[in-house]
Amino acid sequence: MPDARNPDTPPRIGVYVCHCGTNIAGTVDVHALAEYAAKLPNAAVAREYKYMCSDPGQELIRQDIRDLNLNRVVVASCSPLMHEPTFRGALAKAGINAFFLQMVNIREHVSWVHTNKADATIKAKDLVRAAVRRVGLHKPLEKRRVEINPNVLVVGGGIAGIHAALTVANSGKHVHLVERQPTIGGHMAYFDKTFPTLDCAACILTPKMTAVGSHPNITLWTYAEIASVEGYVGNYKVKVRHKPRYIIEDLCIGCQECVEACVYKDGRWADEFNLGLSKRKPIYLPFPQAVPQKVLIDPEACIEFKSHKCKKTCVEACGERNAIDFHQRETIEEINVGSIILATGFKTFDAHRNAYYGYGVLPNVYTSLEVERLVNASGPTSGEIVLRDGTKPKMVGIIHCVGSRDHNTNRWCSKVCCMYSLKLAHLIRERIGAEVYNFYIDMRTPGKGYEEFYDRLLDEGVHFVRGRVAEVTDWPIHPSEEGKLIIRAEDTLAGFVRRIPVDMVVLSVGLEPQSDARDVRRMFNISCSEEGWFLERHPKLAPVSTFTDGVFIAGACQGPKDIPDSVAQAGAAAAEVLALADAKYVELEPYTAHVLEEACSGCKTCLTICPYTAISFIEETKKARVNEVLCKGCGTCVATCPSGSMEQNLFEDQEIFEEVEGLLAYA
Amino acid sequence: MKYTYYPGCSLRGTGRAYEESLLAVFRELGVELEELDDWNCCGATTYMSYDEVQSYALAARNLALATKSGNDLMAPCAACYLALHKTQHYVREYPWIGHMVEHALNVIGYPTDISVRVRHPLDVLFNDVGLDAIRAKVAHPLNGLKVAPYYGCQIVRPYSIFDDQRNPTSMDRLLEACGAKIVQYPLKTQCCGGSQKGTLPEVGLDRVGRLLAGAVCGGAEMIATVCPLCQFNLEAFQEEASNAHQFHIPILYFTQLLALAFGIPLKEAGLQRSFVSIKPILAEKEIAYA
Amino acid sequence: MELKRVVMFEAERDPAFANWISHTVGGERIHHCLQCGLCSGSCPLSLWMDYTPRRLLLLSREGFKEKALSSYTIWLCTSCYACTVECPKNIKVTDLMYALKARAIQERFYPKRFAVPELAREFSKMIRGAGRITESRLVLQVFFKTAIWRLIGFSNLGVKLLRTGRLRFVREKVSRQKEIVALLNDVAATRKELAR
Amino acid sequence: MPNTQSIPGNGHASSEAQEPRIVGFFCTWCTYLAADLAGTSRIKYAPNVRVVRVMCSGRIDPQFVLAAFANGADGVLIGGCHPGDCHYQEGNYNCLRRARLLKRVLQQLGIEEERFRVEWISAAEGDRVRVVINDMVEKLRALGPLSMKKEMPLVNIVSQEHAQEEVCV
Repeated sequence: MPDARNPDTPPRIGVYVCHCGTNIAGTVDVHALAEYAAKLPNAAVAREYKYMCSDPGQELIRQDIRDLNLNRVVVASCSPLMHEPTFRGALAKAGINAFFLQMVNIREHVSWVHTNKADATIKAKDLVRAAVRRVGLHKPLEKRRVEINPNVLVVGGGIAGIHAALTVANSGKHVHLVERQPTIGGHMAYFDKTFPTLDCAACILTPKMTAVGSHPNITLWTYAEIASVEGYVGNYKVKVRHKPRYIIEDLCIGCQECVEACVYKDGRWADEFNLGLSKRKPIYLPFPQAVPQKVLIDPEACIEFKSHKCKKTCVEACGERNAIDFHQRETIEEINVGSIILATGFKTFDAHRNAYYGYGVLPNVYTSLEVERLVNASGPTSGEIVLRDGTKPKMVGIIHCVGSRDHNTNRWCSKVCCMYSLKLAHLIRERIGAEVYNFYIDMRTPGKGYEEFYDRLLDEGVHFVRGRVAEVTDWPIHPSEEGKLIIRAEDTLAGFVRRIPVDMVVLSVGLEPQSDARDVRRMFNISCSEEGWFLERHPKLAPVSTFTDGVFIAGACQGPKDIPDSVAQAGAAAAEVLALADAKYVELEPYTAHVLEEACSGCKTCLTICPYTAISFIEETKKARVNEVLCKGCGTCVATCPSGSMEQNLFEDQEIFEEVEGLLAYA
Repeated sequence: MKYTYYPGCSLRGTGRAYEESLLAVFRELGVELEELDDWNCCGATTYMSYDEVQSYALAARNLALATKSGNDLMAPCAACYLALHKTQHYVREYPWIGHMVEHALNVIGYPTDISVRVRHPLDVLFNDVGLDAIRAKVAHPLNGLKVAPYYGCQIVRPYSIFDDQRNPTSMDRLLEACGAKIVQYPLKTQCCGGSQKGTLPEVGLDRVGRLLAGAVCGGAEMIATVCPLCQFNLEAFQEEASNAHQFHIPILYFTQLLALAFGIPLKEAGLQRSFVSIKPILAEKEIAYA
Repeated sequence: MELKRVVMFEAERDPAFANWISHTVGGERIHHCLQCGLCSGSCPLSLWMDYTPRRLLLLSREGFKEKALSSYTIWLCTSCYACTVECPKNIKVTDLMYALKARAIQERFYPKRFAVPELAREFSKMIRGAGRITESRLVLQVFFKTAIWRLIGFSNLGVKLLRTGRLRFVREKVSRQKEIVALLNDVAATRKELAR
Repeated sequence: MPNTQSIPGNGHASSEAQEPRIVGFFCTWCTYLAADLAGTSRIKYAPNVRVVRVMCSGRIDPQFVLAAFANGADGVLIGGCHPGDCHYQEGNYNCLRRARLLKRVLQQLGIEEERFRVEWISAAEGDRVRVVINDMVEKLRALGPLSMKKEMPLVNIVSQEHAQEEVCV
């Protein structure tokens, strides 16, 4: 096998089989596997060990490299995506090139997915044999170092994005915070109180929002979206699309005299921030504590945009400040950052999708988010809990798990609904003394002080009925039900069906991925779970990292989360970003392509294929050349090159051929 | 347009009027119906509780025959409609059922292809014929006759093939096209009690009572049905079910209402067969009829 | 009032029954049931039931055979499929009701002269014999088998039906009856094979 | 450079020799991850597939596939990211384009189309790995082992002419 292009010959290979406790040993005959490996050509030694990744395990390898002067190593254990770095480290420590390693995945791809020990062992043997043959061809490689741009992009101005931005900015790094809405604050800004401590959301959120607005190290882009992302870890080029507010942000001081002066004396258009429960004018400030304190104009509503015949009293009111600009256009600006934190959050379940709960048909059926506004002092009723007809409800039913734990809509538990339902139950009971019924499937209150809060609610005399509600109807079948909303559900603990008449129904809607989560995911080149939640690199050990270096996730975009968890993740993501930035440079995998100039025919096929324009054509030599910094190592050009004059490090044709033959070659 | 027609047992008994009106309406619309050759009982819901697979086999025989014919299969009876659909689903979903059914079909020398498209008259009239063609045929508009559209369970559940499962509207639209006024009827997809009236009378009666009350409170002057069993239950037990309200309301097949609007003579649409005479209300609403 | 022992001993469970229900059509997901009671809530007949559908599923899943099969619930199900459609865990509740009914009929778990199972039995006989159902005859059969007095209650209905020509005694029949019999026999036969 | 050294038997009994042998080429970012996910979720599937990891399905040279068949594989499964999801933007499209050409070549070589399969399986679709592999194994069982001589001189010529086509594409 010794290959002309392979400097050191012949290969002396050590094969190491990991038991991974019983994870592998339980299904694969590790002993037979090691014995088999020992007999393979070029195998100098083969050992099995309980945990290869442990220190003694690695020491075992290092020892052999020194004592038996091995020049190649095969480790048969878990997925290379798990421990390749670990074992490469071991090789390097022992003084041979880290890339003289080949890992064999006999856990995720063998022991965990097969049951028959004989079959599993055969498969493991084939894989090991292939690796042994392949590794002999491995060449010494060095990782590439690239500088890291210390600037950071944070996408999403909810509590997670805000916290991440502040943490990073406080360390002296510059942050670009991009928010789609005209103000930051996210969902938390809608809330009145937060569970379980009941401290006022505004009181704890507003200071952080203003801090962001005034921070010297933060460039705040509101009413803006990401248009495109290019580059790689340490060097991302990001285009930001800035939507027109029709207000020149630098000139507006948020005095709102224009809003006062608007020709419409009172609001006529659904106020987004109050979820349509109140009306706003064509020119408006999203809400009193909005950051930035800049108004905006809704071109759909403003007369000037429709007829150009408006008196423009707003312009008068603005006076020589001249902040209003009806001709403002969308702008696209480019920023350079080294790393990115995605904190794009969630959206709530659309209650219309559950037809039997009558949302949108029965006026007194509300979503929990609407009720958050109703109980909020700055809300449409300034905190008064009243129905659409202005009366106070005497009986209120809160329906849990709307759009959660349901194969017909969303299968997952939304994690926060139980707690916020309790919070709303408490607020309603406290403010108007109504009888409150909670309809739940399971009460889920894990978390510091959560169960205690549940206890408190029981003391307050809130009713709990264990059963998923089948229907909300205004169709009475008993005199006591006339003119009420009737909630029909089985009281599963009592064992019979109950009909409970109420005045107000609150649908505790679940959390869903943002509707454009998949587009965002593509733009930033990360993965999504089947449901659409952003996928973390490892559920336990890399919860805020993604499979794309330099891109991190925080908050509910990764999965349903309450405020404390979101903030914790934001902190974690900030720490990751800072660690990256302070490292000054990053090491890139050396899987890049290169041209074998003697063979290159200069046909330029590769130039058109490369998505990163990393390949250029050198006129004088009439040959292609790969810019290794731009090359991301997909290898497409290699497979495309008609003259076979392209190679990809660690994925050379010969190496793969050898692996394929190895897999299939048995006597 | 041509369809293979699968009447099912009820349309030859208590549901005669359904068949009569259905055939009349399709004749009027110039849609050809060819009765399925030597069809047998679909097994309905009753056989299910006796022997599931045998009932699939029964349905499969009809499906095999129909598939051979090449045209879509039209089944007016809700029970048949469901039984046929369910069979097609389950022979796919459960290979062992598929095996048993195929084997049985082989034994009687039938092809095992049962993939024919099963349709309900509502589906055909609404989607294939279309509202415009219906409107074009209306000779005696129903002058705002207040109708409660009652779909019952089995044409929308468990499979919602041609209409919304929770709030179907195809019949509403068809009858509106004939000049009827559709009243709010939240119970439109609730169960009529099936055969309970016969087997557990008090239960069946309770169902009938609720459904009638629902329609009457909604101001309905008539209830339109799509299923012989629903029609029978709602019509036959009105007196027994009368409690707070005295029920005396005509229960017609939706095809009978179409027939009326098309100006088809009452007798040809089996309208003389209903227990509650419709002539008074026709007179009141000044709806002409032959 | 009498005192009753309410404890259920593990020995009173019938694991074979539990196993059967989870392998019957529609039972494949019964272990996913989270006992939310949506089936009961959406059931138009649950108000008549001794055990709500939810409880019945639990009892069957746990193998409390007698309790499950002697429950009134299975006979009340009119298979309107509301539960099946609404179930948040996609459990085919209606099919389980069929399975329990069939089992109860096989093992005669129902009061004497009880109409529902008799209907099923007569229904099947008639199909075997004619391939189609002649409603009038079926109704009569069932009532003779169960409670004759019900006929009286129906008599004036009978008259109405006769007058309107909706009660027909002419026997509906398929022409190739042999096929039906062969069909049904073969299913029975294959089942025996599979059992073996 | 086919390996000439004799290799000890790996325990394949003659009976198992009948079992279809499939070589999988999975891209690191989607299908390989999906296979890992199947593992961590303990999803069980047929043990017939041996996976070769590449960074991107775009790296997969038709010669790899032909080599696999030449060396005794009964089937080849290529796994990449869903269209539009490629970690390298469009590698999977290139893969697909080549696969189409390759299918034609395989046809000429008399290799049934069921033996060569391209599947898009995202990192989240662990169960899809089970479905695809089990299905493929079933189909190949039905087909029986691939009857072809071990030597296949065509390989390089074929890939060359395909390459020409590629250029014209």
